[in-house]
Amino acid sequence: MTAPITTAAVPPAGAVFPKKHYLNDGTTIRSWLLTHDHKRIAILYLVAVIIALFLGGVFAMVIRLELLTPGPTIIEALTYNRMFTLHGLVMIFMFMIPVIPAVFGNFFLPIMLGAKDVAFPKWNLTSWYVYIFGSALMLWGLITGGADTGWTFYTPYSTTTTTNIAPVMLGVFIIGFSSILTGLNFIVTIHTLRAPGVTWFKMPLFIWAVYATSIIQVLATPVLGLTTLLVAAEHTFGFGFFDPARGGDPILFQHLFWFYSHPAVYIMVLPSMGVISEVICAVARKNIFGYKMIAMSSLGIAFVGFFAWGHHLFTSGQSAFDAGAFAAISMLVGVFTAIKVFNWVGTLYKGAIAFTAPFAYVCGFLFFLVFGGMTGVALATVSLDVHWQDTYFVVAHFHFIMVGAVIMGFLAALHYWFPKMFGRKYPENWALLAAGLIVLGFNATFIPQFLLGNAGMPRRYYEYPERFTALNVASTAGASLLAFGFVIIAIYLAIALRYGEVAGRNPWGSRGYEWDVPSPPPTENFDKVPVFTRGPHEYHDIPEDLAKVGHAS
Amino acid sequence: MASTTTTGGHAHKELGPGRLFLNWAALIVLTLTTFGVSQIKMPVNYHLAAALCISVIKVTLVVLFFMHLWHSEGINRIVFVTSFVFLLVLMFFVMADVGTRFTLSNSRIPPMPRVDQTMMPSGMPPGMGQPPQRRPEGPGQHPGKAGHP
Amino acid sequence: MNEFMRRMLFLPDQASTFALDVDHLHYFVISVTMVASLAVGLTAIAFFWKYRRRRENQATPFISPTAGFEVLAISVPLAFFLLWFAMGFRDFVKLSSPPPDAMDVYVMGKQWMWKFAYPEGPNSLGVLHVPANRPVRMLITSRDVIHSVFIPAFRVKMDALPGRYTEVWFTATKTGRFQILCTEYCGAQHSKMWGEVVVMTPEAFDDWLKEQQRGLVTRQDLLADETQVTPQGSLAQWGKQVAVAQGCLRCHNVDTTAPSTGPSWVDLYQQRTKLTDGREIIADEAYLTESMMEPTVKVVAGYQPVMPNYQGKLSGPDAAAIVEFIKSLRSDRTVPVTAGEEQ
Amino acid sequence: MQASAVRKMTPEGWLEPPPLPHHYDTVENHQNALRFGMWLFLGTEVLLFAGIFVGYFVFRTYFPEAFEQAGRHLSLFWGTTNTLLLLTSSLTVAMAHYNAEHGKNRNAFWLLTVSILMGAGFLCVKGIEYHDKFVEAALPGKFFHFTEITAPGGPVFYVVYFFSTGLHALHVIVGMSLLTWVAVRCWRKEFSPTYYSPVENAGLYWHLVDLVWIFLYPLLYLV
Repeated sequence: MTAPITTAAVPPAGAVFPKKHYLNDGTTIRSWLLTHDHKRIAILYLVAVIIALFLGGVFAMVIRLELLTPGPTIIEALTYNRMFTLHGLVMIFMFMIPVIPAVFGNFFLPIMLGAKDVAFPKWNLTSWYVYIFGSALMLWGLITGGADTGWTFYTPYSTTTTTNIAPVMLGVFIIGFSSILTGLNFIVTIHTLRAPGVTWFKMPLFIWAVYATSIIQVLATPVLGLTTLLVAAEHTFGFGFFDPARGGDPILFQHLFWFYSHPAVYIMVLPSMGVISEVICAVARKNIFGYKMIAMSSLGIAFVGFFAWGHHLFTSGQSAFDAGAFAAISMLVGVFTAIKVFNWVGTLYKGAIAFTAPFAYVCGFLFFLVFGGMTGVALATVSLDVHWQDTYFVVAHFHFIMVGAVIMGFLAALHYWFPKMFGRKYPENWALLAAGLIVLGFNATFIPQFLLGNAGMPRRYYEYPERFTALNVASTAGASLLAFGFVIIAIYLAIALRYGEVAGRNPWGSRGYEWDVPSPPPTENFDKVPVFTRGPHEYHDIPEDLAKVGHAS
Repeated sequence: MASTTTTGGHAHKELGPGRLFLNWAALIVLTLTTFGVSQIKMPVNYHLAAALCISVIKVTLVVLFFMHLWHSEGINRIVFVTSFVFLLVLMFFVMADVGTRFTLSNSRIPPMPRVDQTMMPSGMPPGMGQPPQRRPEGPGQHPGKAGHP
Repeated sequence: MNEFMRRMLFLPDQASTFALDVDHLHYFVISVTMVASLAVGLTAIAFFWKYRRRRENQATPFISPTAGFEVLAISVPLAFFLLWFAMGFRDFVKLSSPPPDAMDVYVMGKQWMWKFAYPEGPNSLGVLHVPANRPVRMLITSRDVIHSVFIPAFRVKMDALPGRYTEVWFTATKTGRFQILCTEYCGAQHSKMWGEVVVMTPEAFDDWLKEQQRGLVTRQDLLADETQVTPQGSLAQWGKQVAVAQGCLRCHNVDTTAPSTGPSWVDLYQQRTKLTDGREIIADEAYLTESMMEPTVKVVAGYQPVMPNYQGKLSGPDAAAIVEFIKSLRSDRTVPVTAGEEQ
Repeated sequence: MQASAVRKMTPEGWLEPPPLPHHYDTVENHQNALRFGMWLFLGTEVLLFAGIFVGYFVFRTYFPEAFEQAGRHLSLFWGTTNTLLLLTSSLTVAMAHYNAEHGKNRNAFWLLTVSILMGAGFLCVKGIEYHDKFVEAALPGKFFHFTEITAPGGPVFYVVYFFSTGLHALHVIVGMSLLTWVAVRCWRKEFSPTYYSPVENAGLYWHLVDLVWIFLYPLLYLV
């Protein structure tokens, strides 16, 4: 049953699966649901976000199928409107926001810091329950109330729609709490629980990225919380904070909404960048080029990202002064991203690169980030945005960043850390095939959408003029390829979980701190407080027989 | 009690009841001051500025002494100041927008276009979109009902 | 070159002065984007080939960037981005400051159509006539939710906000018909909220305007007459006006029994009607009024519950007038107030 | 929560602190982490109220007359009373923190009780004010039927008023629950120089409630 496995890294001859590890420390459902172990909570999150990804993916496919023809294809207009609302909300709040911080952050942040757990383990578990409760409420509201507002909830449409949106808004509010708890937990952990030797500038870059992300989560989410409450109250009681019919200001809603939702983009993409920094060092077996630049640019993006929200409002009646200020600041985000890209490419220079699935995703990530990021800069160029605002160009741009970059980061992390999390290897050949399919399918899906945007097709269109048909068909075809790639991954990972080759402690020959513990790690992570003497991304003085060191236990 | 702790010293133990009481007295005095100032006759913007200044002083006192930020770890100070900075950022850009928008995008009584009634935005707050003399009068002006003679 | 790039990028016609500025910047930005993506991609591939792993436990040299590289990595992108920002902002300021001699057109969006009106002249539904080579300022508003006027050929877009006006201007350079789309999601028929700009030569436009204004005078006279009719007739008459103003006729047919987004109003009164939940009711005054105030409670079978709630938007007399209007719509006799004419 | 019964009374007269969680190395580190976490949470609270303050200033710019008129209709007496109540309760909470930290659990208990009562007093006053507003129909949005505000924008003022004070009142209720929880633990003599973080953090939360009110009071009642 075992699929053929080829890893470019050291074959772990004689690696044995540890007898006692976090996965078998208690096998009852109760031991999972009441666990305070950050690794188990990470697995709980993993299960939840994979379900969310599946749901969101199905909704996306329904949307793409509907858009196969200019007229009605498989669903009605109202269903279509609900479908893109569902797709947006599920993907953003249930998948993108928690995916990397709450799964891989939870799992690896304490290990990478040499800590036994996050600062507040109970709150960590609470955040998962809050997330589940919020998600359930949101989904319930979306399905029974049939919210059709789009994930942006622009007023006064959202406050006057006949569909019931109050539970959806409350669900978003509650999920926000979970996000705040996670972020808060991480920040405190990073500040107080670093092991001896892990100084600020010896922290792995993934930690820096998660740190920057957590700051955004903590500072931005409450504003969204208040906004959702106001919209829910307004829809239910007719308050009129945002409804001009009662003296409110709809542009104020857009300001408050994007004050969260723009930085939220960085909540999604920054951890992905952190993953790439980790993976690229391990596969290229090379120190990261410009550690400080990458670390500081994470903080820079988090900071500057807060002052850029107004570039979503260029055509909404915002003043030209604000438009100019926001556009100029938005450019800085591009600069910080460019710094990262240069440093990643620089890392490959004189490295020893192994072509494995994680590296394939790194390549995909680099391409999508550069292209998606540059189109983002183009969009922030005010006069160009006037044409592109709310067209498929915007859709394609943010999918390049969110699907392109974030999903590449997620898949790279999943493949790179799969041996550590579950102690087994995935089949490399299948993984490379799936990676190829996904990168290809992704391009085929979204490049036509850039052109659709250029041609002037607005987003959230159920029907469209005939002249857009060809590009829409191309996009739908690409989407099916993409979906197929995901199905392959799901199958081989499910098999590898049980039948994969035993990975051993350090199958990649990585120098990251997390590879010092057995795979899968024991519940306590470390027997005694570890002391790290090397940096996390250093490969110039690796021991001659890294492989043996890697499998010492 | 005399039992100085084993925790190796948060200096904030220096803040004894006396200091706290003093701080409270200052807050009460400031509250009465802001109340008093509000009774003076002067332009409303001056009132706003005075009230905000006094509030900021009061908040500073509460934060520094009641909340022990004066003696706390630096990072807590950074956190709290940062949150206020972001509040101000939000405030600044939104107010800058409101202040510099196309005037008809937020002024209360835009001139009515010389076109027929159906071109009138129905969703106008009371008093908007109509010349002042036609503003609905009397009790319970119904917000959504503008636009019908 | 311009034509080549335009076709490669699937851009629509360039029919305004603004379009050319935008497109040139677009070409510049997109070319640099392509080159940069390609350069990064090719470098990565070259490195990947040159520095592929040769031994399993291969060590690598420790390399970190020089100060020069850091400066370059920051300043080159920054320079490009700021240049684009400057160019883009210059054009944007141009777009948001209409010349003082621009001709005004009032644009109003409502679910789900566009209305246009000239200060002195006619109104029209869905079709906007403008002269070529003359600056036109659109003063945009909305009756219900946010819409957005988008004329791809002009590279112009501006949101229509309820309760306030926004402005945008353009000078059309080509005569012809160009599509207007709504780009701010506004409900069930958002994707059908289309309109058209007809760009005419200035002379043709002036003629057209005069023609229309002549028609308007007669119509306004008629309107003035209508206020003089007997109270009995005026209630249905008034109901029609309210129905027009509230946009009811966008979804309800009043000249044919054919269904639209909502059921036709012709012969509706006292009709036996089946609801989505299977019940059968008679469309009497009570039902008609209820359907305005709580439209989603009793939905006629075969229709979607998309009608907005008019509670608080319609006064009692207005609602009663609409009911009178519906009562007057009978297919078996000539209706005095035929619909379709949206003032 | 798990003030377990197995903890012994020390000679100084307080319970032994609960065991240090396994992932912290020192008590001080644990305390710092808890305090830091609380401050971060307070930061989120500041930003939660940010939106409402921004709304206040935006709508004040649109409808200055309505905001002045409506502000004058609020009861200055009750507003000032409430301010004094909250400030004083902040003092007692700060004193309770001091006492708990020095192991004087009984003193802390009584101080906290007084604070909770003042919080309850605050809510009662708020209730009276709300009642008056309901009687006058000076209510938000579509419920607004208050005749004495003639300038446009009255309904919006009351949205801001009810939403900000409502959200604040909600925080008062949460704060009171937290104070009750630590008061009970004071009664059980759980706090000592090495273990007082719950009192400290509950106190910090209560002070934040105070902070918000310090801004709301002049903005709503005075100008």
